[in-house]
Amino acid sequence: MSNEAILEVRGLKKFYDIEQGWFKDNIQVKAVDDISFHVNKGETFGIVGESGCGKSTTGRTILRLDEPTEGQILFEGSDINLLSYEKMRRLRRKMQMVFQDPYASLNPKKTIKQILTEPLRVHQLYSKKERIEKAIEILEIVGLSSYHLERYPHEFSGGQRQRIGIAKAVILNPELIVADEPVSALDVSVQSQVINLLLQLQDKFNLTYIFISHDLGVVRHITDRVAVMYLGKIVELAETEQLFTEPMHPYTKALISAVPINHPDEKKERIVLSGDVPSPANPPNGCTFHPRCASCMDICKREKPPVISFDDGHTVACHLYTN
Amino acid sequence: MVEFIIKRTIQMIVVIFLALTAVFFLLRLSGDPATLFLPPDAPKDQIAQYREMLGFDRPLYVQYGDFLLKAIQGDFGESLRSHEDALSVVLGRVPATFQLAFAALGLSILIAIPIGILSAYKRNTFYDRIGVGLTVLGQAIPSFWLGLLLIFFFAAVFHLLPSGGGGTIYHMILPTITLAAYSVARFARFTRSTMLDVLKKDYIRTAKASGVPMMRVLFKYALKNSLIPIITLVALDLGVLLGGAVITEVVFSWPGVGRLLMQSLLNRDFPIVLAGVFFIAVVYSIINFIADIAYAYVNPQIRVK
Amino acid sequence: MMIENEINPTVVFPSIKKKSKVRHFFKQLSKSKTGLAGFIIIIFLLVLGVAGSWIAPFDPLKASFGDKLLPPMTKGHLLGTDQLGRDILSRIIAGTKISLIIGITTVFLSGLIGSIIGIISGYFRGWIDVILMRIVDVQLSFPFILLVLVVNAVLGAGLKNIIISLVIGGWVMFARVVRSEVLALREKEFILSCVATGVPRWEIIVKHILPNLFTPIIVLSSLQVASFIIAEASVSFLGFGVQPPQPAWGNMLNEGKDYIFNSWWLITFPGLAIVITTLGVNLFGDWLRDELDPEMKGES
Amino acid sequence: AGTAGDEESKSSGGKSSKKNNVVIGIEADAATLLANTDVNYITDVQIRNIYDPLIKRNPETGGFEPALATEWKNIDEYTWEITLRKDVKFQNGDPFNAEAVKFNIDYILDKKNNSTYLSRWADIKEVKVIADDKVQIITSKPFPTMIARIADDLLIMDPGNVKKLGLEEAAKNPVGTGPYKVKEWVRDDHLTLIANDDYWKGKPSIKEATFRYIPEFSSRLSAFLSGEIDLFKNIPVDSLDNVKNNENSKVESIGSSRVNYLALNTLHKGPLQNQKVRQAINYAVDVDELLKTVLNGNGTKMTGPLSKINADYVETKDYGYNPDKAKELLKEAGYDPKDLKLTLDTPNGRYPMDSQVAQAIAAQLKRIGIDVKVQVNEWGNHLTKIQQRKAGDMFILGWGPTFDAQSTIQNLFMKDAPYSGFYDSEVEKAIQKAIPIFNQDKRKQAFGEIQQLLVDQAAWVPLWQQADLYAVNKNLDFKPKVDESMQVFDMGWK
Amino acid sequence: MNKEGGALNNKILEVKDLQVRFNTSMGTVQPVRGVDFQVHEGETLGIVGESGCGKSVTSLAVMGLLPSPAGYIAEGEILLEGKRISHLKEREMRKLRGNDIAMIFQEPMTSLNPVFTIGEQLSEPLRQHTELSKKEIRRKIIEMLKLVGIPRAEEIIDEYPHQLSGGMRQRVMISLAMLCKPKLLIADEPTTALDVTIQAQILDLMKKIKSENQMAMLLITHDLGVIAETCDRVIVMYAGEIVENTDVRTLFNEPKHPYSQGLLASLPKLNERKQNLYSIKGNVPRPDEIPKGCAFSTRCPHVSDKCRNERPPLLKLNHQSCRCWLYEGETQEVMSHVK
Ligand SMILES: Nc1ncnc2c1ncn2[C@@H]1O[C@H](COP(=O)(O)OP(=O)(O)OP(=O)(O)O)[C@@H](O)[C@H]1O
Ligand SMILES: Nc1ncnc2c1ncn2[C@@H]1O[C@H](COP(=O)(O)OP(=O)(O)OP(=O)(O)O)[C@@H](O)[C@H]1O
Ligand SMILES: [Mg+2]
Ligand SMILES: [Mg+2]
Repeated sequence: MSNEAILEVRGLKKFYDIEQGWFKDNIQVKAVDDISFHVNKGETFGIVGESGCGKSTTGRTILRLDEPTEGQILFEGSDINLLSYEKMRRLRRKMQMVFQDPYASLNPKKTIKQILTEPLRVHQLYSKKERIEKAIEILEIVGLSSYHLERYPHEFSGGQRQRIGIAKAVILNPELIVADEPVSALDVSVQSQVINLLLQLQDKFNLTYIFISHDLGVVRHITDRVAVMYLGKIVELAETEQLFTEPMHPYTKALISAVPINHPDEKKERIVLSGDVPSPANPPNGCTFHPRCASCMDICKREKPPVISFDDGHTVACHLYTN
Repeated sequence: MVEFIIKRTIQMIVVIFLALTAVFFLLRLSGDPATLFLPPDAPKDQIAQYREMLGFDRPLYVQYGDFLLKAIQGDFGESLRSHEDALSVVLGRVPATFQLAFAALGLSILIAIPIGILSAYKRNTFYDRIGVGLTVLGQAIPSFWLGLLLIFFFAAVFHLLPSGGGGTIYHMILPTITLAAYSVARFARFTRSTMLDVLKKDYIRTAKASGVPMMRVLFKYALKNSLIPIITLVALDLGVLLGGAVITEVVFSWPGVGRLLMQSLLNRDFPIVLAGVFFIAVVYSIINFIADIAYAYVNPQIRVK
Repeated sequence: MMIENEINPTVVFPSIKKKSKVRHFFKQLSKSKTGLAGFIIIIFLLVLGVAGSWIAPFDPLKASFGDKLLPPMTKGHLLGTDQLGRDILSRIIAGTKISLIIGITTVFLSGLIGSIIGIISGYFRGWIDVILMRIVDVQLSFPFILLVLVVNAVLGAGLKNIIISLVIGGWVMFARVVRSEVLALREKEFILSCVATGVPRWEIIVKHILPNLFTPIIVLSSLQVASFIIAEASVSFLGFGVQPPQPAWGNMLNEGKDYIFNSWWLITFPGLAIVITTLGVNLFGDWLRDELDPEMKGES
Repeated sequence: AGTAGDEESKSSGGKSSKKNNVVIGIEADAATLLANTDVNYITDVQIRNIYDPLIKRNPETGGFEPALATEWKNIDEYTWEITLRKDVKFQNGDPFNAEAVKFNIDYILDKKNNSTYLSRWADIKEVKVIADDKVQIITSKPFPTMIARIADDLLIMDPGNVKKLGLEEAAKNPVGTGPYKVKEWVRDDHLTLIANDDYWKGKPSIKEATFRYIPEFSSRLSAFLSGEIDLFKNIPVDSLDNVKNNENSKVESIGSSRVNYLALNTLHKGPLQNQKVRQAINYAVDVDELLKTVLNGNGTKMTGPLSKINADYVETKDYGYNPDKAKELLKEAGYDPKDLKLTLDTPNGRYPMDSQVAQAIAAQLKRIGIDVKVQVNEWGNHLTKIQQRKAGDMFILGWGPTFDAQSTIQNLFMKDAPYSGFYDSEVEKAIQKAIPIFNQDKRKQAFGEIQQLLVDQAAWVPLWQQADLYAVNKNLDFKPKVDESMQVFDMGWK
Repeated sequence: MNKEGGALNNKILEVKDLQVRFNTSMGTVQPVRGVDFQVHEGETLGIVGESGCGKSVTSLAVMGLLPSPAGYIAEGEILLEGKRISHLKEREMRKLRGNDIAMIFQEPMTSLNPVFTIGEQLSEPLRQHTELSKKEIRRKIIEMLKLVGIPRAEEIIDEYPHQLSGGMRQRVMISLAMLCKPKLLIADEPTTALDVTIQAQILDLMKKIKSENQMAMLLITHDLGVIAETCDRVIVMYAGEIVENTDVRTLFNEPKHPYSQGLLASLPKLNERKQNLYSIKGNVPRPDEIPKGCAFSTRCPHVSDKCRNERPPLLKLNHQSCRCWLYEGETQEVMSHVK
């Protein structure tokens, strides 16, 4: 792991206009609202947060599967938003994605061979025969075999499909992989298989991951640094162990404390947040977390908190730490 | 709401405008009505004169512009045949058409929805098979044939009912049945399939888990959900009944808009055709508009607060 | 390095081999009485359509005035003769061919046009979508049968023109269905995954979207055939459409309707032919829909 | 129960008032109730009950008889003088006079009124009111058929009413001098007329007459059989038995003045431009057989361009049926019948059994080897095709009513006229010569020669004078007329 | 009260050798293959297991809500307070539902009818099972909504489900289940669809309500954390069978069945960070490919020939019962035999 940033995100915003049908005005959802972070080469960068806080949107805009509303995304130093469709297409070799839903992310009409060789073909890598060899190689790496080449996705279980999805992302030998909740849809026992696979691949190919999840247990296990998102904003970012042992933001604290215990005898001091996550279409003023925050102050209701950085790279956006 | 009405009105205007434009050019392509309205022995110069009088000698775009300008004021010209105002001729047939359409619609709703609901509830039973069988058959029978058969039995063989024309309520019976038959089949099938859908939903299970009796689940909880798509279908069909009942109107000599349009097409009576198209497009749009509102009414998710 | 092979090959789900697809089709079909009935009717009609001229007992066009309006089962005329003494059975058989030609070509053409438009609209969105969908709106603001009638009246009657007018009236359905399918597909993760892989746009459309459209298009086509056949019959019945002496079921009914009082067979049998055909096609189409695309609900 | 009630109310309500009303079934609505506007049988047959003509036709012979006019004569080749009845009043009390006649002719001539009669009347220069009961019609050319025009076209409407209401209103509320007034006109449904008790010929015996619009034949028949209507015209020949066998009805028939023919198109290139081919087809078509098998005998065979009831009719040669001769002629003309492929355009339902006749003709020509493709057209298209001279090698058309030679021959065989499909410059010359002839005998002779010429040329295949078949309630006294009119005034209940 | 079961501390629910079958187009499947358990008064019984192992089907069978006519109880019986309810007429069963047994479903988003107000839906159990007037019903509903922590209950009662968040809806579902104070509450993955912070709220609420009402609860989940937090006893299901049945501490301290062991071991918490997690190889078999012997034999690290060929019985051990040949020797008693 080096400290060289492979990806840098600056002031990224993504707003969606949502039509509300004939009867209502359109509303604007601030799915991602001004976030900045960087990812170092070879590390696993985690993004956690509750449903709808903008994790997937972040992941998708980083790969320009969605055009950002504002902000820069620097991949290896150059802003990918400025690239033409074709240039971007070629750059995609280096940045890949693993999707959440193993059932929806593979084309049901294609065989595994077609699915796995396609990335190589469209980037004009290798000859036809070599591509198939490569596909077999990668299949074996993810724990399947050439025996599966001619099969269709529906003939596989969820865990196997997720392996194929991962294989498809890895076959191009990319530098960055955005994994959007790659294990959330999987059963407990299969989850651990896939996590192991991701860890092993990272080792083998020196991959950089952006790992999106809402499962804090998994995030704690495999990430190096974690960003906690709340309503489209990053409220806290730190090295994983530090975040879990010394969370600073009240939301992070609550989030960590909400995780169920591991053993019936474990006693846990629980911060139960009141209320639900507000809608990103209509976020509260000031600090967006203030309506649910136990240590809410007057200023929190009025002013957006600044991002405070500490020496060890720990950053937090909270008025509690302004002094 | 106001905004909604404005938006819809604009959309309606656009649709009507495009429809009229398309039909205008189509009709002009179809040839010259002058020859049909003059006696066969009319000499050429009189034909030319007639065309000039009707303005058919002008370039097409001029005719079109003129047509639009007048159409905006509700003036579709005079019927080439009767020299009456085209729009009023069309409007004169509207009551007959409405009468038939609403009778048929009412009849089909009354019959179809209970059939559909029970069919869905008792799916794959004997009852359901009969219901489905009848609806499948109903959709396969072309309305003109059904009309002919009804005439054959009720008018020709048994002399029970008049075979055509307007007037008494008895004249309405056969055309109403003919027109309703198809809608019954469609509605019943559609109700059944949406009902089957709805019955699979989690919230139906919730209702059952609360101990709600099945009939109440069906006719209260499930029906209201099914109504949302059904309303759309009913609106669509009402549009068809109002504008597209040509065949039934022709078979039963029913003096409605559909038959008028058909005759005018045959006669190349362009102003009437255009006025008729205008009327149908307007009615269609209004019905869809009403359907949208009804849709919102049963579907609280899009209702304005 | 090799990652431990945790997958037990025997656990892979049983696959349906390509070879057995046909067998699978028939196996599934044989489970549904109605689907099977529909399929048999269709095959029967196809045979009649193709081999009709050999099967037909008489020349469908040959008038024989001495034998006019013979009731069924006389002088070898199984279904009787019409006002010109032509054999009704033979005419119905000849009409099968016309109905099938019309049904199939119109579905093919409107399916083709509608699908192309639907794909363009759905995939590229933007102004082109707006324009195309407005056109669709306009068409839908007008009853289908009336539209076909108007177009046919304008173009003039005849086989070719009825096909054209049906296509003009019918592509909309396909465009709408295909567009909404494409809109849904566009958002599917596997399409996003193609974009993320860097697959060129046209290849996404051709290789990934198109194959996934086959099912809805086939299902819709099978259901549309019936409505096109009925529409053609209606238009022919009204005196447009296919013109006599070409025997189409609709114009047979049109010619026969004046004889309703004395020769019931003239209107009975062509009508039955239409009913059986639409019934068969609908039954099969319904089955196909349930089989291929349980999600696609609603009307036919 | 409801249906039985219907029957009852119909017939019981009917029984008491049967004597007073008659219901006539008719294919369509009148285009307008204005007179002199729409050249159309359907309109004419209805409004002739509201308006009177100046001169009418004898129901059987077609000869001229006085109506609102008492006398007519031509002063010179350019001037006609007509004397009018004096005692006649319009239904609203306005007096009928020479001004009214002038108004109606001027009405036709005024282009603003869109009268489709205009072309026939275009040669009129002026209408002069000489006295209250006398008008002179001055023409710009000799106009020998003036009386026929007046008898067949001109009906007199009240100028006062038209001026007061304006055209649009007057079209719905017409006022004439006729035996019936409009009670109610429901578009596309029915027209109810009520007796004009002050009618100049006397009180009509039937108090109310209704024209019910029933476009479908089968519906008309069904309405007739169930007693809803008392009278309708044009029973298809195959359904005659239905009417005959019904105990409450009878069939009345009359040879119409309408002629049906098979046109042989010489207007564009093709084998039919060859006279021998045309003659061969004349030999190959067996009109008697067609009449017998297709029309069940309902029609009168013709051999030349005019029917026997036509004033200027002369007997011409009958080609007869002779297939051998036909083949021979074809050979002479240099055609092998097997190679001949002709098209035949026909309307569908315009004339009795038209498309069936076409198909039967095709079958007959097939017997000598000619392959005929029958093209059935919707009426409007058929007419357009003929007018634009785009019809096939042959086409079927009817013409009528005709009572004089000129109105048929001039309109069919001159260069401008596409309706016969035949043009020959010699024939044209002959016609040009005959038209201005004023002397009736000379005229007849000239037109007689033309008829011979046309038959020799085999200008077309004359078919028949169609029979008009009426279904009539047994108790209704109704005699069909050659001019196809249905005068309720002349009807009565037994 | 009843002849056999009434002796011990009040069995509320007893399920005996339950087998459920579905007739599908692919033939008959049997997702539940002989399940026995009991729930006692005041106790929370957890059921864990992977997706598709038959947890929901079991609970639906108890509610009498198996999708008819495809799904049916092929064998076995279900007793509620000693009374046999597995073969009751629909009409009789209806009187129990929402009254004696109530259920909360996994998907709060779809379990409420979108076109009826919260009030309309909540009034159903009261209408069906009590004689209360409209006013009283409304009052009771508002009371209950407040109890489950819904703010603005007076307004919410007239709102539609889509106006509420997921957490709120799940609270509404809970109040719906609690309205008639059921003797047994079945909760099928009540928090799976919710976020952690909301899950914490809901679990808190359920614990509170249960302790206040002294009812029995059957909690279905695949999250061992939720089990640890809320349950008294646990059954572990695998491929339509119970493989282990024990109290919650024993399961976490001393799981016996290799599958239970594997599940616990694969939790990230118990593994070294950034190192491979323990994992059970392979996948859950589908109902139509369950091996002939032990259902877990295809994935079991201790598999022997016997496992592959003979289906193990449920063995009663010291602290638990377990379906595994490994403990054949230690067995005290065979709980159920293989049929
Ligand atoms: N294509 C879109 N159009 C409109 N709104 C969208 C779109 N995609 C996401 N959103 C909205 O943006 C917000 C953030 O969505 P996003 O999918 O990024 O959340 P998430 O954190 O990934 O949630 P989850 O954990 O449920 O996957 C949500 O409110 C969502 O409704
Ligand atoms: N209606 C049905 N028809 C056929 N099979 C069904 C039906 N419902 C459930 N099954 C099958 O029964 C088995 C058990 O399903 P069940 O829903 O009980 O699983 P579960 O343990 O609740 O899983 P999850 O954790 O995913 O909710 C599954 O294999 C499923 O495919
Ligand atoms: Mg997401
Ligand atoms: Mg479940």
